[in-house]
Amino acid sequence: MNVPGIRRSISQDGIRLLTPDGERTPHPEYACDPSPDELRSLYRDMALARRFDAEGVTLQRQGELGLWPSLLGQEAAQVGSVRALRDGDRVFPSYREHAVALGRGVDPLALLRLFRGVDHGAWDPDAHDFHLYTLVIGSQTLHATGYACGMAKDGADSAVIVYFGDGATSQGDVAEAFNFAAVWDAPVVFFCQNNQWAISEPNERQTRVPLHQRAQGYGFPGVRVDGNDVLAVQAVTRAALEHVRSGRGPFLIEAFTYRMGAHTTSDDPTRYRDAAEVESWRAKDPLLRLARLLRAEGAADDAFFAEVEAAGEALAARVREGVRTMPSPGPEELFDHVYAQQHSGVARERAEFAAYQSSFEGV
Amino acid sequence: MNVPGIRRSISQDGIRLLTPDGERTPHPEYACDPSPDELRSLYRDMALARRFDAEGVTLQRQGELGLWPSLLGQEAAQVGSVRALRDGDRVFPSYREHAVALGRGVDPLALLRLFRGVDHGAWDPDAHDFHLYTLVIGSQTLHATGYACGMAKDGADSAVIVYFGDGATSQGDVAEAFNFAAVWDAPVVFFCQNNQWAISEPNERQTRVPLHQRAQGYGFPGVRVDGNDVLAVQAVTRAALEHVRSGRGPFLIEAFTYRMGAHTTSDDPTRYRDAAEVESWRAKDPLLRLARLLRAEGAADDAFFAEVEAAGEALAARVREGVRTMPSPGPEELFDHVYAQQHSGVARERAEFAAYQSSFEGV
Amino acid sequence: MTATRMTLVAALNAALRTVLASDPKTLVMGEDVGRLGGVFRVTDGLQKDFGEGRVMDTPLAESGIVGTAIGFALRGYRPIVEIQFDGFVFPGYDQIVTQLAKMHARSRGLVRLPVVIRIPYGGGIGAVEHHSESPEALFAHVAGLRVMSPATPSDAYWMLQEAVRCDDPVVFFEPKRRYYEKGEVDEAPEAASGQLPAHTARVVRPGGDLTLAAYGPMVATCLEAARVAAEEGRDLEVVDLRSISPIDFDTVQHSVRRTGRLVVAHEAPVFFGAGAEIAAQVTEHCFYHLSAPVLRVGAYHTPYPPSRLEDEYLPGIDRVLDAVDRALAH
Amino acid sequence: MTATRMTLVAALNAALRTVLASDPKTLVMGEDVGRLGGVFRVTDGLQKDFGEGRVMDTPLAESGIVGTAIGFALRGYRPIVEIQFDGFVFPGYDQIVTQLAKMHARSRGLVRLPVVIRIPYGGGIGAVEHHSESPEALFAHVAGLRVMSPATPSDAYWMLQEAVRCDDPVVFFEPKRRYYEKGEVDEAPEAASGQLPAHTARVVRPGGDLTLAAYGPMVATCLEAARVAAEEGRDLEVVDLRSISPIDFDTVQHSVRRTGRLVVAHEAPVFFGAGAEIAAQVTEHCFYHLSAPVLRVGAYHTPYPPSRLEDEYLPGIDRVLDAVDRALAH
Ligand SMILES: Cc1ncc(C[n+]2csc(CCOP(=O)(O)OP(=O)(O)O)c2C)c(N)n1
Ligand SMILES: Cc1ncc(C[n+]2csc(CCOP(=O)(O)OP(=O)(O)O)c2C)c(N)n1
Ligand SMILES: [Mg+2]
Ligand SMILES: [Mg+2]
Repeated sequence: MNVPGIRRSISQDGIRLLTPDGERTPHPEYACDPSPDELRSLYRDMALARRFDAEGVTLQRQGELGLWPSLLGQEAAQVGSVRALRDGDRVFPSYREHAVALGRGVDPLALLRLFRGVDHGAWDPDAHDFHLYTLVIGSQTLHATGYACGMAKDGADSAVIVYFGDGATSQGDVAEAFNFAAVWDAPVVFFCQNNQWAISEPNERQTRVPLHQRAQGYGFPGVRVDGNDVLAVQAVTRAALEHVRSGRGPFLIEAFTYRMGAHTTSDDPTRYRDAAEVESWRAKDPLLRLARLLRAEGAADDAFFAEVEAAGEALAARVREGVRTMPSPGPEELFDHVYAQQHSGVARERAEFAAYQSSFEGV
Repeated sequence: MNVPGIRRSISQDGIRLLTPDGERTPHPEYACDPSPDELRSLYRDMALARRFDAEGVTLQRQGELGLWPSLLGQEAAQVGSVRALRDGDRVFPSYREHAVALGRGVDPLALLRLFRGVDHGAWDPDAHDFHLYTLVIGSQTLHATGYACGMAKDGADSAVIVYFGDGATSQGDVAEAFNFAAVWDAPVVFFCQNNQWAISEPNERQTRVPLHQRAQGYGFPGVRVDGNDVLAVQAVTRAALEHVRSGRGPFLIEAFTYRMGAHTTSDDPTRYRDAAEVESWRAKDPLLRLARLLRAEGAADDAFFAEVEAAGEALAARVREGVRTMPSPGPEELFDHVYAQQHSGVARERAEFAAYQSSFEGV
Repeated sequence: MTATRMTLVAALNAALRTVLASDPKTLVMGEDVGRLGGVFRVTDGLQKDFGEGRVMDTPLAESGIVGTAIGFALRGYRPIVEIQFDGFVFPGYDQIVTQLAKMHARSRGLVRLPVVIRIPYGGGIGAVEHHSESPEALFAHVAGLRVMSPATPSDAYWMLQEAVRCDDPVVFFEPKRRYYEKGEVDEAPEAASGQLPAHTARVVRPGGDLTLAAYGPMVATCLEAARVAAEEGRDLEVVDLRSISPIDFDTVQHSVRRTGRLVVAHEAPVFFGAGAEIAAQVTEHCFYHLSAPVLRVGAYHTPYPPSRLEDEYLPGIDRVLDAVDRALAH
Repeated sequence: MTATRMTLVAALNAALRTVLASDPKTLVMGEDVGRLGGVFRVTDGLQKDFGEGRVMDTPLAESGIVGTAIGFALRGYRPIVEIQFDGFVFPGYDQIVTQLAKMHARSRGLVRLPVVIRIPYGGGIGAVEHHSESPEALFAHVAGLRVMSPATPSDAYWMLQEAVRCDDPVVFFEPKRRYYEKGEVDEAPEAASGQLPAHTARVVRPGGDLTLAAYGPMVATCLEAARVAAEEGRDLEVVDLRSISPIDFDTVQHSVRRTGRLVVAHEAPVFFGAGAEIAAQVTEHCFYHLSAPVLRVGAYHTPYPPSRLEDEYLPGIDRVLDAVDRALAH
């Protein structure tokens, strides 16, 4: 047995349209040729997400949030994929998909409410076609599969994309989702952000083979894409969405990327991984890569980057302000939404609670 | 979506050393050349298992058993695989592995005690290297994986084989077992008896692709063998056991066979499958096939077959008698083995129960 | 009144038929629910009549069944899930407890998950391991779920329909050893208005000496015990709780305030079972009305035994009457 | 007496170190238990000292963790499994309930599964969803499991060792909001004989007016409540139950027969919680000693709320004292 033996045999890279140096590299199957405007917009989304994310970390450090799971390094995987969606497509996120949330128009403050402990992340999934964050690893993949089957049943020409991590692939739920989706030809794209770490456990603890290979065993296609190449991610996701929309069943994308920061603000990655590894990934930074392309192709100048930076600062200021003035929930809200219809047990406890609370009045 | 659309695209057959007509057909990779003695012994085991199984059905019909899951049709898959094991190898069965049980020396009456409701199948797993029957579909695959890792940790040159059905492959537990075993290089052979039905659900409801393909996604080999060809099953299982013993991690065997009878004696398969399908499989009968070979090669004559039949009748008579005289458990046994060490709650209830029982005395 | 006599299984089948016909968003999902009609035939004929798109055989994976049912519900469907036997709900327990139960509260009411999980439960049918359990307490403790169990064909018919129409997830426990017992069911749509809501307990036998509370398969046992007790001159009131979350304490306490004595009976083990909750709550609110402690009758703190022992394990009439005697001796 | 002051986390770590060193068959398994030392550092340094073969990072799959631990136990190992947070035990619940709990009875005693499942539980640390729950009732109801929870570093140290040595599966609930509180621990091997067995409750504060029973994180809360009550002239006895299955009713009832009043406090929701079982059982056996009904203090029948509401949700000193007042008012 080889319980702990680390095996670094998993092949790297994946489909790529942009080198780490920001040079275009054509691919025989996948193409993505956005206009300069679109390129700038992709960059802008990534930069704003990064700035927002950094503010999340800061706010946590300042005690305004209980926790923040940083997406640093995963901007291309998230922005590239969400930008491949059409209206009416539905997103099922895990808990680190802040850039996807922004891409779906979710109010950044809604995300902060969750991590401040004001609510559990109670945005309206229907308003944004963006489901709630799910913290129980992997369980949203089944919801996505059922939802996608429902879509197909409705005759909708839409698709579902569900996000999960490399660690999540070990959960039975994810395997069951793969299988249900395959057997039922569900129009769902399984989007695995392989950021190579599940808290302190590297990929080698989770899998013997590259994760995109998992799909083969269930009878549907799986590909690895360079998750730090926003163009490749967009191209592959678009193709995958077309595939699933056409009734040919699910598709698995493994976006090979890297978690540049800690797992969350509660984590200390220096305990389990080398600075050198992190450093080597800095050179593959998704924003830097696109910025190089923009500059090389003359699609953006200093003014553009300055404007994006300013927009980022404005966003950060807005959320900072929003968090600080965020009202806390009232205690009676404890009982408000346990059930949709009256439940006598909750009603009794609500009354007891009210009586108890009022016993302090005038004390 | 294609929720209910049946797709009969799954390829048939698998590795074969013996045609349905009982003719040898060599295979480039797998060979099995038993002596005439061994061939007869394989036949004998299959025939006894079949006779024993038929007696189980009869005893249920007569009200002596609560239930009986018949193995009819799966004799070659079971006898071929169990005969590939060495001493010290460990078996984790599901609930239909009566021929495997007999092959490991488990008292046939122990199996009947379970289905009579005398106990839950409480033979000694260590005495026979044959674990308890497991009724919660798929859960034994994880026990087998952990056990195999423990074996490897002990430095034992042994292997584990775990049996499960085609339906079981849909369970998250089985996927988790595949993955744990792959990541930990566990010396375990996953032996899927694909009898093509999970109660009323055909393979197409469970999987989009042939089941042996599942292993690829987890990074270990999987093959399909003709499950009605005892020689092929033995050869492939032997090779798989060697593979896992050598530290190369797990191996999946899909034994393609057919459940000739009802799911259990409670089931009525005429509600969901065609007589013609069953009929077509009768021609592939595993015993008939080996009998033809034995006759063709002059390895067995009428006397041999008569002797086997008589042995079968003797076995049937023995278990019939054994069942009818089987003592029922005493009610105080309810409390006997809930815990290995004293539990005051159980002790209190045992005392209350005794007092309650004694209140009837002399009434 | 156009009542017909039918089995509890037939009543459930009729209820499913009614909701499938009246609401195109309802779906029936589970293992073997299609052609086979379920191992107990509760879904018999439904796939034939409503099609494979409405009555769906699923892969053999309870977490997958519950998880995809949640997905269907998010899309506006009302899935009715069948778990084949009580003991096989546990692979789906995580999806039920962490997702199904909590989504409404998590979303502050924006997301509703009208999913019904049907579970044939309880023992007494001579089955093998995992086929005779009563795990209702493991669901009642979980906020966000409703838990109910009908005792008669009529309640099976109406309560299942109510469960399907309910906007909350409902775990619907079906008393499998009563599946083939018959009772009157008035299927007329007009009869709907005369039905007691599922969350309300029903006094099924009035009496003055002691209250017997039960649900599901034990209601018939308690009624029979009350009949026997009556022969000995004891007048027992029997309350069918019907709902285990919420529990209709008003009805129980109203009864106990009159009788002064309460025995709670269920098939599930007593330790941490529903009887504990009922005893605690009723004692708190009827302390000065109780002439005896609330006594509990149920299974022991042991796994469900092999079937040859189930008669000793399951609380039958004698054990109910023994508790009644002890309560009355106070 | 060579006691040292240490945190509850350090005590657990020391206990694991002791069993790993003394029994080569013990294994530590779980997510992030290796290099990271667990998210709470309970397994800090163990992999470094005992190797990757004894302290194993597992794939992220709780059913797989529990299921393979069962396999290791069948092979003669004694796995100590860490579940990262209370809310993540449910994917492993099926293996715990249908396999781990039942194998000993199923095999009529031939198979023993000495597996410990460690679960950091409870709230009060400002965490996000699923990280603050108290699901102990969902395990206590299941025959075949032992359920315990230490309240102090010393009990953490000794009870964990006892759990590892126990031949039954033990679900070991660790009060995570007390992880970094300190207490005296006497690690001397000779001190072992002076320890109370884990299944025995302990009177941690004697008193005559009312009994307060609690376990895990609520013991400190109850002691503090008793201190406050003492200032008002009320003499409360505090019992640390330590074990939730079995429950040491002898000790509780002995106390209640003296005080005549009992309040049970836990973080878990009251509905179907441990308080119900204790109230029912104690009332049955101390009916004529009780001057007031047994009162329960716990969480409400709602999912664990967002952290900004947890102070209102969790039973604190004030709510305990409120129940004490109500019990004494009878
Ligand atoms: C069922 C379950 N088990 C354990 C956890 C604790 N946990 C939270 S995140 C995490 C690692 C997830 O890794 P991965 O899937 O790779 O996602 P990433 O955090 O890298 O985005 C773990 C173990 C959980 N949330 N859910
Ligand atoms: C977890 C679980 N769910 C459901 C069942 C009910 N059940 C018993 S056997 C069976 C079908 C199993 O099919 P398969 O795995 O193909 O094995 P076979 O019976 O064909 O040998 C089902 C659904 C069960 N035993 N366990
Ligand atoms: Mg990751
Ligand atoms: Mg099968």
